[in-house]
Amino acid sequence: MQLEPTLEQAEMRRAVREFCSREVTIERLLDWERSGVGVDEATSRKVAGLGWLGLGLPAEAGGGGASLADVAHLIEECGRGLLPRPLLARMRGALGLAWLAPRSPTLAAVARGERTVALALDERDAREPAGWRTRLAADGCHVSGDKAFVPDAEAADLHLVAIGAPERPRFVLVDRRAPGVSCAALHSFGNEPQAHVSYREAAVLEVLEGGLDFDDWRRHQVALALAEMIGGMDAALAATVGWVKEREQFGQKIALFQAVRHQVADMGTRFTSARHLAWQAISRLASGSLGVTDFHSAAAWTGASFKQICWTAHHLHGGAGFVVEHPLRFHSERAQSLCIRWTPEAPALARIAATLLD
Amino acid sequence: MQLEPTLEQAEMRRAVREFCSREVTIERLLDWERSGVGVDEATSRKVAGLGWLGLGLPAEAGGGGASLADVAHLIEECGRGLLPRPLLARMRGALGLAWLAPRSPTLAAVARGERTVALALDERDAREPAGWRTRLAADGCHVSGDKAFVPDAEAADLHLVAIGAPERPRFVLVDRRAPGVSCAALHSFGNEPQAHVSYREAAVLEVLEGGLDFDDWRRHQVALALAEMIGGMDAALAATVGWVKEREQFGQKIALFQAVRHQVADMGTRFTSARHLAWQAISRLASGSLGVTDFHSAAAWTGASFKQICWTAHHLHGGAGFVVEHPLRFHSERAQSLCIRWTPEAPALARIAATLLD
Amino acid sequence: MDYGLSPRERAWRDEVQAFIAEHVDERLVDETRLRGNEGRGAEAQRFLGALRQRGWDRIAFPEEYGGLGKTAIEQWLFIDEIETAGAPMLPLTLTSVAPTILRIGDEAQRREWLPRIQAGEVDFALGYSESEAGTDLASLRTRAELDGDQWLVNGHKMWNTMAHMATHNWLAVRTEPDAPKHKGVSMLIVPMDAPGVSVQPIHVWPGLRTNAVFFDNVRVPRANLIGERGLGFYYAAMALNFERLSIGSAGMARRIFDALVREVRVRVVDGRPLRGDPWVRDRLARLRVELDAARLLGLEVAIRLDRGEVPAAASSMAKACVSELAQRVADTGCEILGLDGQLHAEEPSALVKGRLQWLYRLAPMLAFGGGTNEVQRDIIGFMGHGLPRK
Amino acid sequence: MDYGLSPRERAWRDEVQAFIAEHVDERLVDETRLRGNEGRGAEAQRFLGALRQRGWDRIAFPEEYGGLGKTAIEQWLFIDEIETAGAPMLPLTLTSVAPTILRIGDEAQRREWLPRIQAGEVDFALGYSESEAGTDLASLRTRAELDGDQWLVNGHKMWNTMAHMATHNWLAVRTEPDAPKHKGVSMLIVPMDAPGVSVQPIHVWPGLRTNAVFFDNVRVPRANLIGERGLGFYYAAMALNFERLSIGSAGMARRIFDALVREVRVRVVDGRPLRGDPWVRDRLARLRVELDAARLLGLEVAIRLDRGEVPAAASSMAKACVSELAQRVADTGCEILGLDGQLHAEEPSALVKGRLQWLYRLAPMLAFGGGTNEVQRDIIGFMGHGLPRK
Repeated sequence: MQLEPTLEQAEMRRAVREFCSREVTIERLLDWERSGVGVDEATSRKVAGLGWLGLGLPAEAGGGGASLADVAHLIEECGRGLLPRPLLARMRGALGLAWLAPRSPTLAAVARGERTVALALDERDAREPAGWRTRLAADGCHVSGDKAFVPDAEAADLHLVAIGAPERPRFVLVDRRAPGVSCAALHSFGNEPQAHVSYREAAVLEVLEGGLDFDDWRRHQVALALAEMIGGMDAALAATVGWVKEREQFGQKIALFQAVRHQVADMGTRFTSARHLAWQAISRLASGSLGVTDFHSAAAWTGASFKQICWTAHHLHGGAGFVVEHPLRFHSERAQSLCIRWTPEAPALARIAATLLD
Repeated sequence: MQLEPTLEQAEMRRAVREFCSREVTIERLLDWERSGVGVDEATSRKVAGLGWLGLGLPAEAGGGGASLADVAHLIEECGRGLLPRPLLARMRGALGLAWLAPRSPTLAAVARGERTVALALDERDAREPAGWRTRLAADGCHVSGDKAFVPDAEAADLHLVAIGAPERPRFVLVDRRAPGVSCAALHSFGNEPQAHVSYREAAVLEVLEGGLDFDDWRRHQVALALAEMIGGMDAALAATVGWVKEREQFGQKIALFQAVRHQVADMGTRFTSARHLAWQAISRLASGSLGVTDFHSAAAWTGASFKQICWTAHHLHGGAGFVVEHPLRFHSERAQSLCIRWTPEAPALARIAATLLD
Repeated sequence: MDYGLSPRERAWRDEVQAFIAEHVDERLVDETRLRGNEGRGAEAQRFLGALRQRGWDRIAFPEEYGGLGKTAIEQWLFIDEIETAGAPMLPLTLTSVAPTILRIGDEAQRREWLPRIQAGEVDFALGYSESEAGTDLASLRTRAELDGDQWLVNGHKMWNTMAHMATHNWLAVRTEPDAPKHKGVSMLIVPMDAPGVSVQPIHVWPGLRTNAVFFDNVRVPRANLIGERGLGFYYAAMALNFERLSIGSAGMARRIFDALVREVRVRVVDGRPLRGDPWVRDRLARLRVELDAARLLGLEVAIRLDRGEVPAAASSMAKACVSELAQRVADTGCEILGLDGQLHAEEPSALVKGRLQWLYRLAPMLAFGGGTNEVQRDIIGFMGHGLPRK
Repeated sequence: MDYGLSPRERAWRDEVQAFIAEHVDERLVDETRLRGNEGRGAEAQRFLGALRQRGWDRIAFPEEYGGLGKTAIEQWLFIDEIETAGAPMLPLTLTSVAPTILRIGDEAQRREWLPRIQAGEVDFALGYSESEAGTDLASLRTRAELDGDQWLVNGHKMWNTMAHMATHNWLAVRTEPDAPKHKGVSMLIVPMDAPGVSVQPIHVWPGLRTNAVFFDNVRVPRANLIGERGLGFYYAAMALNFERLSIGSAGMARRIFDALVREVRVRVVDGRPLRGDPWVRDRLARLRVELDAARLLGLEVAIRLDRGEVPAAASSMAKACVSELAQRVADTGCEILGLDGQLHAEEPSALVKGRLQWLYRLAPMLAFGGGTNEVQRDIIGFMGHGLPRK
């Protein structure tokens, strides 16, 4: 086992951490929240300029050629530093495109940060491919259907749209500004700009082929969520440890109350186990050596742990962590919204049960 | 609402409590355990002489004519005082007979304490009536089949045997000493004498009729279990409160450690809610006014609370409560075995879900 | 023992239900929800007026001062019905401050404040917490000094909810700087329009507004100190006692849970009814069990009040249990609703009117506010089980 | 980061697995189970002999004293495989006492004890706890006074497991009565056959035997005091350090869980396969997640050992987590097996060989023994997160 980041990974982490502490201030988070678009242009350009959006894209397309593990290190730090969610959505979009179609001609523009991709997968009442009603026209060049809760849908240049099919799903790329594409913005939890998107005979730019199959592709996306969650819970835990050492009540630091100390201890235990379980899943996914329940255990445990840690963090912060000007609530909202989208407990447990019992 | 016991009920409780503290000592519990029969003859006779076995039997049959609530008060105190389990099994058996066949000619002898009844319901792989394979012969006078985990099977005079049927189950009374009845004693958890019983063309003494239908009958039996559990958890809680006030570690009473205090607080909260939920179910069952989920909520919560309280009690007692000479373990074993037999969580939750959703 | 209602209790509950059927409609429930259960909107005022007409605004008053002579169990039934209906609760002015003034005020003070409270002319914000005095109330620093016939008030209060709408503040102030911490506090009524009072909004996560209120040489008449000097810490506890029946009510969590269940009954995901999902069935059933159990902790409070006890341990049990259960309802509910679980109440298509995500954001406050659950558990240990303090 | 095994680790694990395939059979596993993991039966002695032949009894020794030079991660893999197979663990004499003597003993002491330990002639019971000194070890009262060239030992030890079979006791005694509590303790080796030593059995709930051991004017040579006088409290902590990899192992809980899963796969109740029950499926899946998570806390201990740290917080995490998880496995397992869940191991028809009810009785001891979980959580707070102590 080799359980330390490489020098390059550590350097990347340091750079992201430094960037976030400088650029992602609470004042800006509040501004971005008020604006409804989640991030400003200047910050978007800076991040694109750093090459982070293209880090995991193939070198042939001008990307960084980094491994899944490298990207996970980047994303863990973005989660810790509360990098605006649209930027994380763009990283997912870029990688999502590369993993489905590693030789897509569009990748070069994406790697250069000139074009961004939003993932349009879910439909209002269907989360599984078999239920998707979005369809390709008989000509193979136009797409029609309705996608729901598409992150960064309005700002992205391109939509990666999932096509339902009885056998296996297919994916196409559509220009967000093409005729027939319309977005209805949502006021959603987590202050992530999302929209319901309607495609009416919208022109297909590209049919995506040659990459991972959908199940594997989704596991790769979940791996990114795991990394983001680990970063977020580390931040919530660290903030809480700092706070209980300083805050006084009844004439003493509240860390001296055993009940407070033990809650911190349990946060620490959950964080430690979740971090290993998540990274074990990420590293085994990357090396193609996933055990039978590794991935689903990691999904169920990491998501639940992030929410639990945020809950305890809020509890121990009391009123001081509850005002809108405190970053903690951003972590808590991301915890729930990442869980809902990428690591819901029910299917993970169902898969584990099937592995054990069927 | 009238939430205090009546004077008669309070008097009965006091009498049971006093009896148990005098007669059910830890030395005797250990003796009874070693003997394998669970109780000695003299104690059995005393309890029969006090009329407790016939308390809830109809007055016409010479019983005490007490209500379900009265009996539940008695049983709660028996649970608190660790009255030997065979005696509790005999109370259940007597009531079980009376509830199924309130005009049974056998009740008079049972009310006088001359004959005892064991409940032979479950089969090794079948807990529901539809699965029972025990059958009545065509003559209607002989029974054949195998019953499993029958409490007090060897010592009881009579077995109340459940007959499987596609529509509704039936029940007959069999003499334990009749030809064709044979018991295989079990070494089981909870140190309750139980046996697998085989009936081979065993003569039927009586076909039981005229009482509750099986579902209602079972709810009455569960109500007794709820009362027994409340008594047991009250005892475990009280012992723990006493212990943490006296035990010293690190130069102070362990009750002064906030983590200890909070565990006691949580035991108290669970006990309080379980006591109300259990007694609400008992009193509403008795008055025929059960709400849709009252009973199943009470079953699920009371059982889980008893186990949880015992677990915490053991934890806070440490080694001192872990030696075989400490009564706590008897409560813990009864908690699990009562849960397994009368209040398993899965069917209770399934019934609640069906009520809510179907 | 009988958990069924007595004829008198049944008649009372029927009366309350009939009242609710007449006076609670969707506009009121929507207003109450959108204002975060504030109960100060136009619909709420109309509802409160109807309550007043019946005299039910005095439900928590002692009988000798015009109270209804209801038992605590009857009051608990009232609260349970109001909460279940989603109507606003009676304001704390009526359920907490007024009964306290009735008990500790002198005749002149009662004559001064009670009629105006009952007429709805006077409405209090409760000014206890400060930055450094949260759960540790005895550490409060806002001070009042006697200057002739007036109290001179200086300092600030935090989490002073409703201060921007109230006419007066029911203020815990330090009047005896040399006394031991918890013996130097008094209760003072400060008009919000007095010169030197300023209100700063504080916005918190669930979208609610509370306030920081600053007192800069604020002068109030000597007679505005209610009860005895230096006993304010105990008076605050007394005022809290009158809130105990509602603080630990599982009603709101239950109402949101019931709405979630209604949604699950009809919702179809991936072509399958959501109610058929074993995970959903199991989680909802477990929450229902916990809600049934938590509700009866409120009954325990009522039982003890009717016995004439101070139900400190029982109400701490209810408060800690219900607040933590609310979080589980919210968390499980969000996950059951899936991506829809993210939608804010403002979103017209939000399932269950966005209540689950709102409760997810609100629940932490229920657990740390009003005395953290750690302190509640200490109280249960000390008061409920006689554990030693030292 | 790579959670896969390196070639060296893989070779080692393969070697261990091959060894287990050769030397672990059902008789050994049954004996180990029936003796409560004691590992002192005839089969266990045979197994230990095979380990000795490979030199694996020295796996925890420092390399300069004949240790195998295995990393902590490799030792963790070894423990994981042994536990998963259900074979007895190496005795504490070899994994805890011997490495301590190697570090703190002088040359003569090492020459005196090590060869005899390795030959299996000397086997220790660990004498730390007393009635009034459980988790609070520093309060121990058993005292040793120097009388000429001998130590005179008086007092008693509780929970002195194995004392009735061991040749010697590894005893924490108070040698400096005037020093501060935790600076007055030393480590003394006391032969169990010394005059004045008497052993009383203590039987505990899960059917295990432990002992109270009394010391009445017991005389042992001066040289039996190992290390420096007054540092015994730290030596006991050091000995504990060598146990850390096994204390928090989730192996036993996992093994019992796996056996439960195998039973559930084939069992039919009421005509339906038990594995089709949604409740059973959900609960088993959740336990598996928790077991997967808990196992990696053991890896955290190994990582820190390999970095040269004292993994106090990490091993406290593993200990607290695994002990509480064992209870959930046992409780859920009993309930899943239903009425069969009650049967003792002695009952031939007991499902899963009665392991679930045994674990139900054992689990509380895992949580309060070896330092209560409250102390473990304090340690996590102090050592893991730098929280203040005063």
